[in-house]
Amino acid sequence: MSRVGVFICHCGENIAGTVDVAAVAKAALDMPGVVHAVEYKYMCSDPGQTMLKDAIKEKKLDGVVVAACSPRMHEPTFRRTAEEGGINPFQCEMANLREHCSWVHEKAPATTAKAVDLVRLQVEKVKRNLPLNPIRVPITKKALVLGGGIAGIQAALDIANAGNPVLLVEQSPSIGGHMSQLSETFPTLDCSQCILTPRMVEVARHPNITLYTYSELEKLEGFIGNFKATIRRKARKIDEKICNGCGVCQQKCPVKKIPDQFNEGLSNRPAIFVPFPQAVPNKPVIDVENCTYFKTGKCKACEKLCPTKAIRFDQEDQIEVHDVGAVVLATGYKTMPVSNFPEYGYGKFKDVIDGMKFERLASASGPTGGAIKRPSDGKEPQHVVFIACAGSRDRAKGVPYCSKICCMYTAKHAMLYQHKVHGGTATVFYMDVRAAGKNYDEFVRRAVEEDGVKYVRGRVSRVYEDNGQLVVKGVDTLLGGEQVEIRADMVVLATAVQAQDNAEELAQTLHVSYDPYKFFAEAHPKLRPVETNTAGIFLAGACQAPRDIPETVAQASGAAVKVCGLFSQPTLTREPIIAVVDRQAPPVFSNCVGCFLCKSACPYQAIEEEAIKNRNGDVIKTVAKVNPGLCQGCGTCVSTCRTKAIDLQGYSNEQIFAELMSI
Amino acid sequence: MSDKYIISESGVGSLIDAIGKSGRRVLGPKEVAERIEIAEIKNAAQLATKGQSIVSAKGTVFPKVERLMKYKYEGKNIVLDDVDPNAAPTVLFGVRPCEARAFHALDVVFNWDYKDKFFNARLANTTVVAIGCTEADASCFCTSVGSRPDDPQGSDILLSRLKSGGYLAEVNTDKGKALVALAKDVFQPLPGVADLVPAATVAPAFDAKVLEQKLAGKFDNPVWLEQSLRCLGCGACAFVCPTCVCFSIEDEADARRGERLRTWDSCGLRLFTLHASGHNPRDKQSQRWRQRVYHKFAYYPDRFKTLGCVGCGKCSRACPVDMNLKQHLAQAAEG
Amino acid sequence: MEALRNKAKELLAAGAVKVVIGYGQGTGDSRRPVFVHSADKVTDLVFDKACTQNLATYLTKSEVRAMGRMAIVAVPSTLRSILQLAAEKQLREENVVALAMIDGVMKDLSTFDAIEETVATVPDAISEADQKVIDKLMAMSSSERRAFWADELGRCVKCYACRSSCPMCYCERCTMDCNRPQWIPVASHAIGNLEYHVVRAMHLAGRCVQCGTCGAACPVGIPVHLLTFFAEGTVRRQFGQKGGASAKLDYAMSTFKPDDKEQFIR
Amino acid sequence: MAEPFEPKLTAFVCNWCTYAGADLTGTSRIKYQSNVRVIRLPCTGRIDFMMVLKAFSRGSDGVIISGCHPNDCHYTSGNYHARRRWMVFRDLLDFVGVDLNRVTFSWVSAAEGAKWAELVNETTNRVRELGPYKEVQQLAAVGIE
Repeated sequence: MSRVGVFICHCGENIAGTVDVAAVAKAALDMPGVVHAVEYKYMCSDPGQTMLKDAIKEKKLDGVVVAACSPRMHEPTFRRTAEEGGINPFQCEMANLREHCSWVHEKAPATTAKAVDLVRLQVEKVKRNLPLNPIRVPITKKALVLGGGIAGIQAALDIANAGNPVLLVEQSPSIGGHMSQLSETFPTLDCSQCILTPRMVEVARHPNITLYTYSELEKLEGFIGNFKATIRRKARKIDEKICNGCGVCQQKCPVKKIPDQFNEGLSNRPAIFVPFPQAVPNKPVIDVENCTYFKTGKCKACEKLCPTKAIRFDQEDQIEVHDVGAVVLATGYKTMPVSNFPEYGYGKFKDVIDGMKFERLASASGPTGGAIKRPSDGKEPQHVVFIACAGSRDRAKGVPYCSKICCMYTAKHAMLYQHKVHGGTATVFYMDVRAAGKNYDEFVRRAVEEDGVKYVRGRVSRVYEDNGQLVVKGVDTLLGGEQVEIRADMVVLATAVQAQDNAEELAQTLHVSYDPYKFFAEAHPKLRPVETNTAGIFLAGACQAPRDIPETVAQASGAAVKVCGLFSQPTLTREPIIAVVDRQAPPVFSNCVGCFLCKSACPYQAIEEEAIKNRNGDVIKTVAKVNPGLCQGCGTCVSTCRTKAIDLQGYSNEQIFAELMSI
Repeated sequence: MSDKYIISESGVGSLIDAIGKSGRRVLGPKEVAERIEIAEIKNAAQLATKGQSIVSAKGTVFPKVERLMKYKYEGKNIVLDDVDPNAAPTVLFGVRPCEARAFHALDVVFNWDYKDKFFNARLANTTVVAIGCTEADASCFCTSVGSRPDDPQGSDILLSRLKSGGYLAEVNTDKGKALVALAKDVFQPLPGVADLVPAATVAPAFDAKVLEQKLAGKFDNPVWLEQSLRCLGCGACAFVCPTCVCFSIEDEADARRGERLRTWDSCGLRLFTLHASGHNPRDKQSQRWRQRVYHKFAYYPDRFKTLGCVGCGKCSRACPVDMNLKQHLAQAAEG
Repeated sequence: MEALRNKAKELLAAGAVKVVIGYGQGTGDSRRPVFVHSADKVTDLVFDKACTQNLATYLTKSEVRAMGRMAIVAVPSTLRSILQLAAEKQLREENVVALAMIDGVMKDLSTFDAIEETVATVPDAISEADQKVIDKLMAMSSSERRAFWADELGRCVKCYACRSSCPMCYCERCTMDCNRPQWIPVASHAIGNLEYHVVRAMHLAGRCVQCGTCGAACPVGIPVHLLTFFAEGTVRRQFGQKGGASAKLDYAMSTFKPDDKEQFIR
Repeated sequence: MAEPFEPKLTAFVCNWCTYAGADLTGTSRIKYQSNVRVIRLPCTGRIDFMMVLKAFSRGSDGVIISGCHPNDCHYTSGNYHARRRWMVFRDLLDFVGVDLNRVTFSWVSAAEGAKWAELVNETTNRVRELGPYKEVQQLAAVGIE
């Protein structure tokens, strides 16, 4: 038989003014299992809490019901008090006599009657409470950062600078990401490389950062604090330790005519190459598809001429498994393939290009050394038309959302063009100009007012060629939707920002959810923007939604702090309000039948399969098991389970049934 | 020695009315939507004089759910309320002789050591008027278990159909006489020998004595697994059976009050023997099927000197997978 | 039927299966499940209109499984049960061969893919008779429906023939058998019966293959199958998913769409 | 003269939205009728339909079920799972003749204190009109000899 104590709080007049607390205490004393019931002015006060502690000792209470304010207010307080009193904190329940009773009802017998019922519910519940202990999960204090763009770089540096080892994995041969391709950055027009490369170098020589470029995540197992990451290190076909990055191989490579991805195909590169001069690491990769040796078995020019003998044609991919405690997703974005714009004649007309190409044209380190020369004939275009929202906010193109950065970089492009081509004309077709951000609108105004960029509000219907010249056909909605046709030498499309092609696949590897556009989903749109709903996996940058550099860096630092916060604890402590699958002695082992219909009900992929084996090690039955590291305690699995084999600690079937039996 | 009377077709009706007027309720086989149920009979027309009810009449003395006691909390004190068996005076009218006979098999258990007051109160207030069978089906096997379609055992009054219409009434007990007293004019003296419609022919399928002997050596025989392979392990057979006595005690309670109920249970159900430890001495369906057979045809004779079966065949008719008891017993009695 | 017997003989003779679960001669002209273990016994197998019970129930029965690889004479609903059991990890492809009888033609299906293909081609509308009753009920007022079920379920003796005959009621420990707490009363009084049958219908929503075997099994003739049919019907109508369509898990009641449509939540 | 009928309502609510919303009703001192008894659960996903059956068979005249609006679930999707169950369960209740006017489903967020009060009042009045739920409560005694 239980020994429950009931403690009724007056909360000054807040409760006592409406509810007859004495009557409630008297009624409580009559409830089976209740051995002690008192009322007091302020239970949460020191004397109040002392009263509770003493009663637990003197009356040998094994359960406590505090009838006071909302448990959302003081449950932690009184659970701590109960613990100090010498019982398990989870043997304490609260009846909400204030928010749910005295504050919302008139002073009346019915209100006191309700108060009594609310107490009875909790008394019946607490009689079925089991002592619960906080769950402690060990933490591997090493972070995995996926993606070596500015987001990944920032996150890696912040985590590493806090003294934690970081494994930074980048799929391409160099870190730097899109930002390394940019010429200048808005709204300050400082050169992208100048601000980025120091960070890249810092990553390379940081004692806490292990950098794996040209590598990919194959598999992620485990849970928060205890992940196992399987990483494929693709064969560069050179020995990175020996190579000193002298570059001879690149000069001597007989293959020369391979479109250079870094320059968006505006220039060529050899078959063995370093993506760009400032690449980190500054070590080449052999492009096996195009290497003469790999195609014909002959050549080996690089091998012959390499001063350090670093070439390894027989090098294979390597698989490594790393224990990590947290993961930061910083895999970035792609821009909409321009092949999506037949109406703008992309592919047909050489001089219709996308924003990235323009960045390379405008970049001092680019193929033209920063001179604006159009791809078709290398002439300097006298009139350039920029088309904003190319794909964005366009349901027909499957991108109803705003890509956020285009307004700003289009203004930047137009501005750069005006700076480089004096007397040239830049026209921008736009839907709206969205320049919310520090110094952003000022920046756009500058483009218009100081650099004389022409802004035409309207959509472009098509781009066609008229004896060798591009004609941009659109409307000017500000001139009452009148048709405008502009003859241009070059057209630049501000193509939409989209999730990476492998985003969905990656999300499934990591068990994180994603939105309809394959951007990774945050755990809560407002309050948990850098967390995923898989504990221990965090988000940084444009893999979550279109972002510009400042936002990306801010979010990356945010994610880094979350990781550091996690790593700052000796072990991970979690509330024991989690689901558990029943286990019993043989021959039953568990009431679970192993149908695993609960698996798809769990929002956290916390349900695993456990094979129960006999002494000879053969499997008797396979049943569900809840991973305490992942379970958040929602209980959705519990109500899915037909055999009632799963139960939720703290809200168990017995507890809730008991409450129902006392209504 | 029983007194014999004649009752005309219309006499049956008058008798039922008379019984009703006497304050007794009349239950009997009644056709409801192609099913025969044991239900309240208001007049002779409602009586199903052919065929068998699906569920037996045992509910009159051993209901599927009955309350044994109630309690409620008054403050901290528990107030007990000993409920009385509401044993309404009842006449079970027009059931088959096999059903009538079944009450003995229940009686021996409910009065074995502890005398069950609920059962006894109901039995004492129940009078059985059976009608002899002139038809039988492929599930019937009363003749194999020491009975016959016109067996008077267990009937306070046995009615047998006359060729000329009406019935021969054999009044076997004082309960029976009490009914006669209710409607003297209905019971006409018997003119010489009664010309009865011949009783149904039920060919004996096995000899219960032989079966009992065979069972002694058959406990580990594969026949039980073979027979029970298709058995689903439901309780249909037990719950329609007129002699099955297994019950479960269930407490149903909330924070303020509670009651203790006795409900039908079945040894065919897996949970019947499941221990709290998780161990189940009769874990396999074959073991449970064997138990059913042995209980009725070995343990009963041994313990009560009577069979736990009256050969009514209700179980076979009710079975979703056609476990035909007669067949299976015949097989067990062989070899 | 000859094709069926020949295939059964072939499988047993070759030792490809250890038992053939099929239909055989029962009492009178009824049919009953039979288990054929040897090639010379295949004449015990019969198949005709009277063979409607869904034998898939036996596929999860330990005594039957203990025999080894099983072949099962399968009507369309049996095939769906096999897929659903597979989706719920209760049945492995290598353990069963389906001898499908569709419009009197025998097809032996030894892979789940093959079963899926076949099932997809067979219409699985519920019988007109059953539909009639459901329509009749839906035309009634709420209180008339309550009266209808009170009357029907009043006869229930909780013999669990419905549960035991249902291929999807394979749980070793049914909700009904869970007694800490005893959510659903064991006693077969009115409330206990109502709760039992509602729970069973809910547990079959999204899993029911609408074979009707539970209703046929009821000794006292309660149309319990209408309850599971109805719940399954709601799932199909609302979510476009259904029980027994695939061997891959697609359980409507533990998945969701953010835009599931309802009109009643305020 | 006899006491006027006061319905008993049982509410199943999630901790993060509706329970918090009901707390807000309190802190904003919005008054509502005192007939409801709240059972607090972590999430609507935890609401087993058997709880609703029990509430009725144990004497509730009406039931309120409420949680986070779609997209707001503290556990991201518990309420979506719950919604599916309700859709099927509600239809089934109707099919067996349970009076749907006695069950209220709702989304009440932590900010909707006023909505909670409205919801309780509206349901209380509706159920008061309908009277005690004898049809089901009486069942508890039927079938026992």
